[in-house]
Amino acid sequence: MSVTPDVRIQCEDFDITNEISKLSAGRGDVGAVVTFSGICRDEAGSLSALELEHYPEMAETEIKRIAADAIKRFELSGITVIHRHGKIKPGENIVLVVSASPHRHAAFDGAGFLMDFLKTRAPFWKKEHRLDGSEEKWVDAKDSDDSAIERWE
Amino acid sequence: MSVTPDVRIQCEDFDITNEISKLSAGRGDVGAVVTFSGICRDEAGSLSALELEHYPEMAETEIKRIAADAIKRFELSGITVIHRHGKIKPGENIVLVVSASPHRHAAFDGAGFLMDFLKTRAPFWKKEHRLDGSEEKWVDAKDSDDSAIERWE
Amino acid sequence: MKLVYFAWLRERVGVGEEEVELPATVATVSDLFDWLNSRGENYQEALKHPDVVRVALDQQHEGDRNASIAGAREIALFPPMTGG
Amino acid sequence: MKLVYFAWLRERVGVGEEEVELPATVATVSDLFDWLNSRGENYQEALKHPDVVRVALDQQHEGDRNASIAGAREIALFPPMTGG
Repeated sequence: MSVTPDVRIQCEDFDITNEISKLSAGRGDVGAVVTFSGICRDEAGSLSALELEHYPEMAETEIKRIAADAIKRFELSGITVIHRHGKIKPGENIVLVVSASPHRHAAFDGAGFLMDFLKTRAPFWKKEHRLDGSEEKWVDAKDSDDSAIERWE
Repeated sequence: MSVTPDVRIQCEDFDITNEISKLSAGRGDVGAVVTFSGICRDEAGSLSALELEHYPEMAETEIKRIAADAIKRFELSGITVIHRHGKIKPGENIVLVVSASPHRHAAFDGAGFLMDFLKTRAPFWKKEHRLDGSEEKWVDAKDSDDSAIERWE
Repeated sequence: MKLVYFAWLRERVGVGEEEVELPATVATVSDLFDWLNSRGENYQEALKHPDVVRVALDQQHEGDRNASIAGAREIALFPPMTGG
Repeated sequence: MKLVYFAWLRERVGVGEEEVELPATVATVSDLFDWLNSRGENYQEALKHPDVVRVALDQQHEGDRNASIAGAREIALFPPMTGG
């Protein structure tokens, strides 16, 4: 397979319809496209923004490696990963994975695999800024994210 | 939970970005949105169109039932299902599921569950029309679709 | 009682729906199949592989051939579904 | 040799990156931690829970504290990742 993942790390938002169409338009072999969008939550209504710091060279290398692995494991027709950095407001997009395949289970697995690895292997860190100006706080890593990887082993 | 699934059976195409935004805009609790798009395949380049016949009253009732079940099982923040009928050309959308949740695994499970049940429980039938005018042919159901349901039991 | 047919079952029967008066002896799904088979070659052709025929009573899946059809207003017969 | 720090490790060390001349005795990741601890309170504060500190050698994850750092041009220290 000579499918190359499309990996972008950027400040700007993305358009999901457009990203799906880049992977599927004009191709007869794509029967299933799964997208995952990660959105900045704010249940308490107290968040001003999430600030995403990242390690640029490593983030790109690492996500490309994980995405190439997903293509091989699930025989995907294509995969796109867009991870934003900088300040992101509640309700805004943080990350997008688009996984395309002839069949639905492969498309689901590709996107699920990518997100599980992204959570614990991609060098991004989130800091919370509060509306009331209280001290900024780095988000803690979750044990559940570590264990989510195990199901792919 | 008083979440009601948004189920539509229609001829018209849909816009995925728009459908995601309907489920997530202005809500602080949605952190993860998974979409599944089923697209009309044509690997051989010989298909003129898929014609989708359906049982209108039952299709809507049945999909609403499956979607309500998904909301309860996975505690979804929302779910949208759009299934098209009529003639659909290669590369065009057939079906869309959008599943929203605070957390990613629930959003993935919601969309995966819905698609597995839709495939074998929603009263739709596909007929292939060929470019060369050869006899139209009803698509056979797949055993793998029947067994895909078992993982949710 | 309304009978509705879909996909190749509809094509083989020759109509999408019909109103029928069922004899009092037709009590179950299985009885309905027998009765339809007695109505002509088109029905026999449609029901020739009865195991693949799916049934819905008033828009609800009914997998049991011995299920009673008493009280049903609409019975649908169709092939395995291929939506999604 | 370039050292880079991210998130709260960067804040505690006080710089995002620095060029250092490592003594010849610093051969492994573990040695690097010891050497950094000897450089001042800010490093001690940054490395005070060494188990949670993640390490990348030339942009590759390195989970083994006994791994050799010989030949590495850039070593990154950071907390567990919280992307996605």
